[in-house]
Amino acid sequence: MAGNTDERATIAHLADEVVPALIERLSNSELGELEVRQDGWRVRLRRGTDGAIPTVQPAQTTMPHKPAAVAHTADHAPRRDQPKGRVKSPAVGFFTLRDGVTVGSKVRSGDILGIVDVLGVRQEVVSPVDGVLKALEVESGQAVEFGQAIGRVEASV
Amino acid sequence: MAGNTDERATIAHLADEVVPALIERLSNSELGELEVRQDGWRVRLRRGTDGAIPTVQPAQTTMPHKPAAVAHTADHAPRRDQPKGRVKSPAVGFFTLRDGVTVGSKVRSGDILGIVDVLGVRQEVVSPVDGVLKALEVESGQAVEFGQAIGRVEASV
Amino acid sequence: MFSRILIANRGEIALRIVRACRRMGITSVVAYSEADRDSRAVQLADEAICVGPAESRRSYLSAPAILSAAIVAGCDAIHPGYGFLSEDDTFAEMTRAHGLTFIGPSPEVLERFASKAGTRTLLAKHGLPTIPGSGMLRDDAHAMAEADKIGYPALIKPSAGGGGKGMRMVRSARELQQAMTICRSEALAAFGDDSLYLEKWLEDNRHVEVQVMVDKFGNGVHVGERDCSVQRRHQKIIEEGPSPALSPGQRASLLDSAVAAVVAAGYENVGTLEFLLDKEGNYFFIEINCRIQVEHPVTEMISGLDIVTEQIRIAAGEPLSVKQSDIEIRGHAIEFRINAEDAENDFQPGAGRIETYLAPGGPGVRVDSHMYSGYEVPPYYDSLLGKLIVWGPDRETAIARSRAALEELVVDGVVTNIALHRALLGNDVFLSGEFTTNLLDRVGSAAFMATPKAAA
Amino acid sequence: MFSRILIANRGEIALRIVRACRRMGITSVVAYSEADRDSRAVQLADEAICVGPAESRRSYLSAPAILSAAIVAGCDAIHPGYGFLSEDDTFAEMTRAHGLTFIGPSPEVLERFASKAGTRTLLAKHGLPTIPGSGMLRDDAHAMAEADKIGYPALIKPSAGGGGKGMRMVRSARELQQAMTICRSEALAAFGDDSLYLEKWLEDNRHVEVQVMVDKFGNGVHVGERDCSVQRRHQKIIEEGPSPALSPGQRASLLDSAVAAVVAAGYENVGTLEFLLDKEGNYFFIEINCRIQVEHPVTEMISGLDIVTEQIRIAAGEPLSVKQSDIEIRGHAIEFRINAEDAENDFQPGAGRIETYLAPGGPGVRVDSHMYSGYEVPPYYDSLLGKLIVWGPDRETAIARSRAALEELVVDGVVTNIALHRALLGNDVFLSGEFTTNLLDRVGSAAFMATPKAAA
Repeated sequence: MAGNTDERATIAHLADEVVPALIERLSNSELGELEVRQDGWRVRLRRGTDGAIPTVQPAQTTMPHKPAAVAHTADHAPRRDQPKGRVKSPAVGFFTLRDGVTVGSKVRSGDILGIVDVLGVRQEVVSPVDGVLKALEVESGQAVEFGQAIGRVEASV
Repeated sequence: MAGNTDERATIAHLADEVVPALIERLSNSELGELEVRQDGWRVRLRRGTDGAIPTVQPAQTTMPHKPAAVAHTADHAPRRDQPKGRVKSPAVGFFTLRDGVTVGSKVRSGDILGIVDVLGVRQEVVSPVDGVLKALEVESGQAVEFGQAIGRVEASV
Repeated sequence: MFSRILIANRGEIALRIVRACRRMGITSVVAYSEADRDSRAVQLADEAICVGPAESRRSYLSAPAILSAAIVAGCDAIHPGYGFLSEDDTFAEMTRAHGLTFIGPSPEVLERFASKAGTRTLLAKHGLPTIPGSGMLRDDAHAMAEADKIGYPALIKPSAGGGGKGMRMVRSARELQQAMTICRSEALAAFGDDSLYLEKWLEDNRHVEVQVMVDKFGNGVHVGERDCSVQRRHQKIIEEGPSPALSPGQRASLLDSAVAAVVAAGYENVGTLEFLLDKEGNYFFIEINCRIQVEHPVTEMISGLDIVTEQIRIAAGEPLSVKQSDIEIRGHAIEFRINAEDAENDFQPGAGRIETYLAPGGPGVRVDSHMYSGYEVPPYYDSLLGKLIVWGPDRETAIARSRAALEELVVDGVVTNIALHRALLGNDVFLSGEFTTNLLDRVGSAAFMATPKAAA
Repeated sequence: MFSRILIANRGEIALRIVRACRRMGITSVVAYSEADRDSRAVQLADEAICVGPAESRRSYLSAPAILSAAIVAGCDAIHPGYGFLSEDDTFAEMTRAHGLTFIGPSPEVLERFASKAGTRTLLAKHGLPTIPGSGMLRDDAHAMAEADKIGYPALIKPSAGGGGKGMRMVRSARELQQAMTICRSEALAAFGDDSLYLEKWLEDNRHVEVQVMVDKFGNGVHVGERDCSVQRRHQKIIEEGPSPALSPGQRASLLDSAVAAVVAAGYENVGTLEFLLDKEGNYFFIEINCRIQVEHPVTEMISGLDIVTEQIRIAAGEPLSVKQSDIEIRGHAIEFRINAEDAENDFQPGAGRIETYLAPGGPGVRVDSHMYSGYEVPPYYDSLLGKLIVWGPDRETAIARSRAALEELVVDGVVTNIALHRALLGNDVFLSGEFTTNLLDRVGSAAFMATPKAAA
């Protein structure tokens, strides 16, 4: 059949393009548990929990955002790119950076880097690891949503 | 992350299950030409023609059939299983086997094996290759649809 | 009119409200939990804002998170949908205190209608026959005493919320005592409130409810009734309108007295008055739902009105767009709740990936659903996947169309109750229009599913 | 009533007829070409039978193949849909000769209405004002002579089929001569028949058509009119009903005279009488379509009737299910034809795989489409992917809902004309209800697409 080499090209394309897209879709889910069923088979992914609070994956969305109507997940960066040192917003509200904290500050795990004001109630933004604050993605006074990336701490080795 | 080995298992499943299913879907199409687009890439399959008449792939459907409501293509066997020697119905109508033709008959390419009666007009069912009639899937008097498999000729070497 | 509405809900109702906003030219902002990031409402909304983790208590049920999101997103109103914070007068009060509009009754109205016993007394005063019932039950002894006054059988009901959770019918003091504990814990888990009360239970009753709309100027209309007698453990499965159980005279009396009573009692917003109907066609008011309801599309299909846009208009202080004389009920509509639950396995809820979703169509068919092929149904919330609503010029045609639509509907990848609906459409009691609320539980869903499919 | 209907068509109309069969309890058998094996109609039908290769001439247009399939599958009737064999009196005659029922007019009626010139004369005799036109044109000289009689501008039209193919408006003898050759070859390619005729062309006309239903007992009703003035090269793009161009008096006159004339002329089946409307509101009959039409859902949405089931009933010899006094037109409906064509590239048709299809929803929204995510649009047939039909209590609401629905509609993987529809909904002339059939061609689709989106 004349189509055989074309079909092989298709197979290669599928392996290179389709499968990674599917895997990305799986790893992008922020669910603690993810079950995929197709015809007769079933795959279950379960995330580990590192303590009392489940490790919910942080949101990447700038907020408020306009989700792309057609690309269901395209507007969310893959979760696996998120390092352990990501500083996340604990709530939806207005962010204030703590006095004295700047890019370059040495911080310890649990240090308060700022607060999110939720109707007058202050929710603490804490460093997830010991290290150096390498980036701040939000300024004081800016609105943040739950799970939004506020900054990044590079863990000290 | 605790999920890593689970994720590898998923990848394996995807490679083993999803990709073949997609390929089957492609090779199952009876179109002369098939174009698949995904995001930025595009694959075009074009079938070769072995003469003046395009080689349309024969239908596998028994007729009339009840298609499965959920499995779009599951009720059609993969086309690649169909050997060159498949004898196909040229039309929708009632089939009559030619006198003297039986399983085991030696036939030549173009030999008339039977006819399909379409409102009184006889359409010839011909052998696609030289060889031996190995199987008959339809009996005289039975209704056939266009492209339906009527029998199989094993090509002589 | 509002310029930006925060939608504090999820699933099909969030999508429904996004659609209403679009039609009205209002910017929609969907407040979502982390588990709903890939939901259709989030995709379709003009904007979306993550308010918390999957757990409802920290997202959809968190008044501070929702309100903070509304402020942060610059919204001027909040639509609470149904369930969650939709009938929470404290939340409505907080919303107003922050200068935003709660799309629902005012806090005062919500408070006035918050107590079910109080509402019964109030509406009885305004002419509605009501079901005998108790006030809030202090303890088991109080429950016993009240039950003795009302008489058995009686129904234990949670003060907060609906949907059958924390509800039990009891036939004796012994059953009452046993059920109280279960109901308290179910109610606490479902609504964060274990207050219970009692209601007289009518044997073989039907559940009929009246849709009303009342604006801030005291203009009130009814938009016909819905019959929700097909229930499983007090959860509605199929709703239809008009009710096959009412004569024209009974219907007119029910509808007129319902709207007259709520207007007189100072209600405001869209709302639903629920009634029990006995075998003789007598009706008894049981409770009012001060919010949009799951089954509102039944009314939309037979009236041609858009109840959600009317609700938004009312909240914005506009007068109703219609007078009673403008409203004409035409034909018959039936709604089927499509749930991710295993009817063959005690209705265990399911979750997972919807591999294939193919909606039915054609004249008179509407589907309100947030499903799409590839959607992950999160395991954290209720099991409602969507609603199939079918209209016909008469009940018989609506049923024939429903049968065709249910055959056509494909939801692949998660378990659903579609087979139960198909079975119900082959059931003679349903077809005759004589279903009572206890029938499905008495006969058992399994028996319905085993019924050979009725000839089409 | 029939027990098994062979559906001799494809795409959305095959699906529509499958749905009608299901609702009526009739077994549906879809006749399909090899290119349509994975189509939604084939999947949903009770049975399906392959009648030939992709090429229409050997499948959907092959009378022997279709009829043989009907016989082989044990059907007692054939529904031809629209296009293909739907108005072929020879096929209808063959169908009857084999003891089957053609779901459409009888061969005699089809023959009586086959000649467009003859039909104009016939219906003029029964009181309809008609557009001046010619009989079949023998040759160019004959065309010139007829055009001189009628006067320029004139419209060249193919005798067989519709949809804008083989149609040209000419303003002079010179233009006529040039266009005749093109029209003949287009008509031959599209319909296998190069017969042409001429019609007087009205400047700035509107296209308004009347839906009628006439049973075998001579009972005839109209079901209101549709306005199909939004056209591109004589192809309808948007249809709506009622027409914004008619006063109540004009409407009543048009509808009453249309149904009176066809009944008097002995028509039978559902059918559509097409009229041109001039600036003063005068109407002129141009032709009759003796079949179900693409835009029939507009009428279904405003009347609550199911035109396809009525058509099947009429063919089965049953009387109409409604009298004229039962039919009430309610609200306004607009249909958008969703085509796989590139509006930015001279409307080149597209084909390929639909990667994602997400249908809009909510009150008043209906989608008739054979699309699904993963569907391969074959390149062999017309470009219609489906129809979005939106109802509202008035035109303004229908437009607001349409805008929301078109924003929500996702068709990914093939090029579509959705952007053109969105642009048209932002166009002042469309919004004012004053569109004429030549406007889109005069202004150019590109100009419409460039229009900034109207504020929602």
